Amino acid sequence: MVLYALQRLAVLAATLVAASLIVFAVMSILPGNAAQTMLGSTATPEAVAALAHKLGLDQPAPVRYAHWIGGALRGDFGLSYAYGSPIGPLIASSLAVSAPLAIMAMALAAGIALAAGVYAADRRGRTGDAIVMGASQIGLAVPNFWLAILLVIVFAVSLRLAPAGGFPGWGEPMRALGALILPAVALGVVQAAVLTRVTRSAVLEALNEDFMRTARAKGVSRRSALWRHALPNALVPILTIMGLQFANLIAGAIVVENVFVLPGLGRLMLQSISNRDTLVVENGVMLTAIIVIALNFVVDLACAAIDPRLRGLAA
Amino acid sequence: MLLEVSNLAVDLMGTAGAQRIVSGGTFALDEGESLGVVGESGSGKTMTALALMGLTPENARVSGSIRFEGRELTGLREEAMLALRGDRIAMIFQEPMTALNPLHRVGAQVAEPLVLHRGMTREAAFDRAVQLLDHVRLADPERAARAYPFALSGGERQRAMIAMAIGCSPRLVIADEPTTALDVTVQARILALIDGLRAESGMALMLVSHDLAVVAGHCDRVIVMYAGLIMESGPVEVVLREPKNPYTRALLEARPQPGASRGRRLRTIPGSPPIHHEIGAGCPFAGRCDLTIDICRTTPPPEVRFSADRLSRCHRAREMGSLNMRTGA
Amino acid sequence: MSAGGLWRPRVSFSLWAGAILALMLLLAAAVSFVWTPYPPAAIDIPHKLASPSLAHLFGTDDLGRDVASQLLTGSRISILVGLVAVGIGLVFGIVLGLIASFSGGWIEDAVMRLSDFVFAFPALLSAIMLTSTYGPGVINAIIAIGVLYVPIIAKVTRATANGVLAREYALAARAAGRGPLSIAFDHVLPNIAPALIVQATIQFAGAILAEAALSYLGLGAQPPQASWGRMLAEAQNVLYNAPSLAIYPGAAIALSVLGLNLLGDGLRDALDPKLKARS
Amino acid sequence: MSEAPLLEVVDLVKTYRLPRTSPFTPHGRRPALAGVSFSIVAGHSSGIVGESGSGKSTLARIALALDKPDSGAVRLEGRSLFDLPHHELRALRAHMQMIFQDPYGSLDPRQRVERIVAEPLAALGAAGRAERSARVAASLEAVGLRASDASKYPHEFSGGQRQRIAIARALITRPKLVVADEPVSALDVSVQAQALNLMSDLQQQAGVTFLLISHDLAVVAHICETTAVMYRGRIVEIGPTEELFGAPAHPYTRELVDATPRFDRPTRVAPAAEGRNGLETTGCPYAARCAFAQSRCLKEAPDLEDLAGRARRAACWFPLT
Repeated sequence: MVLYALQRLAVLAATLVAASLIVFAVMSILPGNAAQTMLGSTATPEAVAALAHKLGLDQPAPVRYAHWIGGALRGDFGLSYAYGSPIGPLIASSLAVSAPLAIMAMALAAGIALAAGVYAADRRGRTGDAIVMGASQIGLAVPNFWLAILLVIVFAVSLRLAPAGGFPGWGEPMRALGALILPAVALGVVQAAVLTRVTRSAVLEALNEDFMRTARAKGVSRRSALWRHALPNALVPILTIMGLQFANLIAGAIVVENVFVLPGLGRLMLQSISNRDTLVVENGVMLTAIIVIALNFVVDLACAAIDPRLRGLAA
Repeated sequence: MLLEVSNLAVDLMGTAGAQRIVSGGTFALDEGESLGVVGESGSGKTMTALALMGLTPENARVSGSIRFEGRELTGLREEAMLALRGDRIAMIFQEPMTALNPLHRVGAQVAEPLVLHRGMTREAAFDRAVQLLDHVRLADPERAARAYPFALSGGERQRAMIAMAIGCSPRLVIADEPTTALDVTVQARILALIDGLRAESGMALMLVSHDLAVVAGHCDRVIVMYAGLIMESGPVEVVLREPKNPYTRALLEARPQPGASRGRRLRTIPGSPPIHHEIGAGCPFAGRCDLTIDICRTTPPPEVRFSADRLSRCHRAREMGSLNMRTGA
Repeated sequence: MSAGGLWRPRVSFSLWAGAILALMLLLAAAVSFVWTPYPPAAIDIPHKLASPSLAHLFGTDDLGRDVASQLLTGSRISILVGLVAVGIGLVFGIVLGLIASFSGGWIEDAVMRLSDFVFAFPALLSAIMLTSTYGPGVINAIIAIGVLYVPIIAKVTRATANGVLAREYALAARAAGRGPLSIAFDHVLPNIAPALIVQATIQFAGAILAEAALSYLGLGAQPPQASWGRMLAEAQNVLYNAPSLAIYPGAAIALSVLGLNLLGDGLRDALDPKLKARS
Repeated sequence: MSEAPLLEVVDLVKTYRLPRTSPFTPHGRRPALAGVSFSIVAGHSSGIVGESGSGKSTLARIALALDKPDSGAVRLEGRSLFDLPHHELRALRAHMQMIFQDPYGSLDPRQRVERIVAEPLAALGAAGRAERSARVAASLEAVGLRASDASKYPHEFSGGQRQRIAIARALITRPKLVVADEPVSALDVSVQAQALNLMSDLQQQAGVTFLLISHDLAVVAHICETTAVMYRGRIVEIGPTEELFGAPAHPYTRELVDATPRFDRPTRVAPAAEGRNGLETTGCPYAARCAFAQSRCLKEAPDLEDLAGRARRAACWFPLT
């Protein structure tokens, strides 16, 4: 297992480097000149060129790439063109909002999906199954930002139970968590719908396997056959899809953070993009790529821990 | 008598109404005896085996009587069946590649019945499993027990399945096409192993197969099934030497015999095995049988009994003696 | 290239429910070209924020524009984005997928690595980056969404094409001397069509959602073009005194997406029962 | 006969490169053919018997140039397939066709029977539309189906009928050689006989020569005059079929014959070779399983040697007969 982990770690490193190259390439070919936007359209070309030189924008790409990566490794992500403040802390503070939000949403989604998916698979064809599938269809169809708005209308506007938006900061942890509940629900519902369907079909597929019949023939009861034999086999496909879905979760966060006016990574990305703050965008996108790739690496290891075939002969 | 089955019928409740898969199955099996169940695809042989284990699909309705060790199994509560399965009756399946759980070690799966029925701890059961794997002559049983199924060959996995089945020394083992997916040389060894284990433990065997020759070599008695019906049953030598049913005889002559029949035209059976719901009032084989007469198409064939242990379901069963052609090599 | 003998669609609930909702979407768009209760962009401040009435079926927004008319014309954008984005995804996706499946080896790996890579990026983030740098607007939104669908369709195409090439009838075609191109058109495409139709339907639904999100963020269709996403954004500003304004556009999006997803499921059962959900 | 044999296979070697289990471990290698040579004379069908992993299916595909060998040559009527330019090879395919194992997998479910059966013609571009449907009708009738079946789809036929359609497809270009890879093993016994009778009729009346590949000795014995027994990528014994199965010379052939279930006697299991399970030796590949193996067998790999005075060859230092 250790050998497999090391191999996957090497693959992870290679993927990250590739990701950084692609992000850098995409960002550098995008039109729009940071110096120009910072100084506004009235600025003289000389001033713009001087600023560009100061910020090192006029250097050849490989140098700028090396400068960016070198800095990043040392924790210095450069200065935000828009705010002039160091990017590191800027992203860190936005992450402090988005990370817990994503985790709460994913936990909510996974919890609902595993329970509902297994329940539906176990009662295939009966009303319980139909209800779960119907609900998941609706869950898939409802856009998360509309759901967010509806939640705001119900809980904030009419019931006044939760704040309509904004984030009090982690100074007061309880109120901060409170502010994340509605966004987490809005974000989690779509993921729950997707994962419920995936769980249901994975469990159904496992239930139809020959070894389930072998287990029943050995005198294993239907219930323990489901938990001890079917579910572990269903876990691998479920985890894989969960890994892939995380990227969509972050995308969803961009919009939901907007509805609830949360100072998260999503909102920061949106604002940086619109005011050409390319360095912030570069680091932000790189960060999401790192999170997604790292998470899929963890999912990969988890699947290998479950399924010996994935470990190959390095069992 | 260890097992007495009478008028066993299995219907699958589908959207298009009930489909009769097994109809009127009556047979018996004594302690230590081996019974072959032969039939082509759609004959209902596997469903018969699953009915005995109580493992028929959810939309199946089983009727008739199955008495095992004097107890009536149809309608038995699930908990009672759980106690039987794997302890008193065990089953071996056809596809060794998928019949084992890929995520659990082989030893743990062989040990599972011991934990369930003999209350052994996991460790003790695992050690016993290693002995069982050695007993079924698996090379290096220690390694095999710790290995995962994907690391074993088809033959090795089927040996593990056999070890799993005989773990609690059941009184009856049902083997559903245990060697169909294996190479001929491996099949011969597995069948010889099963014979050896039966001789040692005196357990009864029900061998389900599409290959009459496999059953001929390893069973005392045989029942031949077609479209859910038992067409003929009796001791193997007698059935092979003097088949009293046109279907059995057709099966015997349709199979090429090595070294004997090159160039000689095989006796073919026109058409193909019916899908069950096509069974009309008459004999299901009527359309393909070369002895068909009008009555065959209108009335179901009667059970013609030749002796306590020998019957054929055919209107012209008694005439089969004279029409018999020399069979076999 | 007839659709083959398997064309006995088992008309399940999801098929006809999906078909009806999808039809309603198309009808709305068609009607909007001919007639709308009021000119969708007609501002009528005195009657702003009117509650639903006979005159204004769903009331009016904060500029007095008739909500029903906006909903009708908004459907055009959704269909346009859906069709073109899925079209881009299908055309390039199928070609890429077939190339990957037929050539195998490192080409196949390269295409698959690339598509896995695009999966890793949040689709919406890339769309936002593209639309905000090349300027908001429907065209850019369509291209952004369409480009991101190419790897998804390529992946489905490759998986199903490999399934067909592994079958013996593909080997028989090679034994009969057929070249890769004729095998692709004669054997592969007709047999993977069901999977692609189902995938396209579900991607269409996804495109509607993506366009709505972009418009909500102000990066999709620009005024005066009506768009459900933007209606939602505008409704959010007056949430406290006219909450119902946020209900209608959201419901329109949800119903269209629901309809297409149901249609996708229904088609999957009808066209190829043994075709399991291929994400 | 002076002219070249119908099919000549010379020293075929093929090793499959397995996908890497991870980017760091090298590709695994699975040897499929380790130097296989034999030839078939027109009018005398030949059989290849072997178990899974013996390389018989790989041989079938390479014989029809559907797969490239690492080394070795395949000549159809003296013309080396792998040296021919592409279009010439395509034209040559009219003379060599293939029948597959799975009746449900070898017919395209989306095409009508007419298009399926006519496919080999289309590749040659030989026939116009009218002649094409005439030849399809003739081919269908030759295999016992009706011309009217041409407009149906594969799912409207039973397993046995589908296999007949596959045979009709193989016959439409009136090929000299038909390679059949496990043609009947997916069929029920009662339906197998129909296909086997059809193949022996085609052999006698239509002058088709079969290369029949199967794990089932009885099926091969029923159709083929000469048979080769393959084990782990090599031919271990070759000769007239009756002689081969009547009095096997190579221990593996003996084990195969004994293991094949028969009506008249129970199967005999070869005495297990104690203590050598899974032993990889430089000598005879069968040594690990052979009860008669001696020290020489473990060290030196025997070649196919003529047995004294008979048209039989076996790769064994101590042949049984």
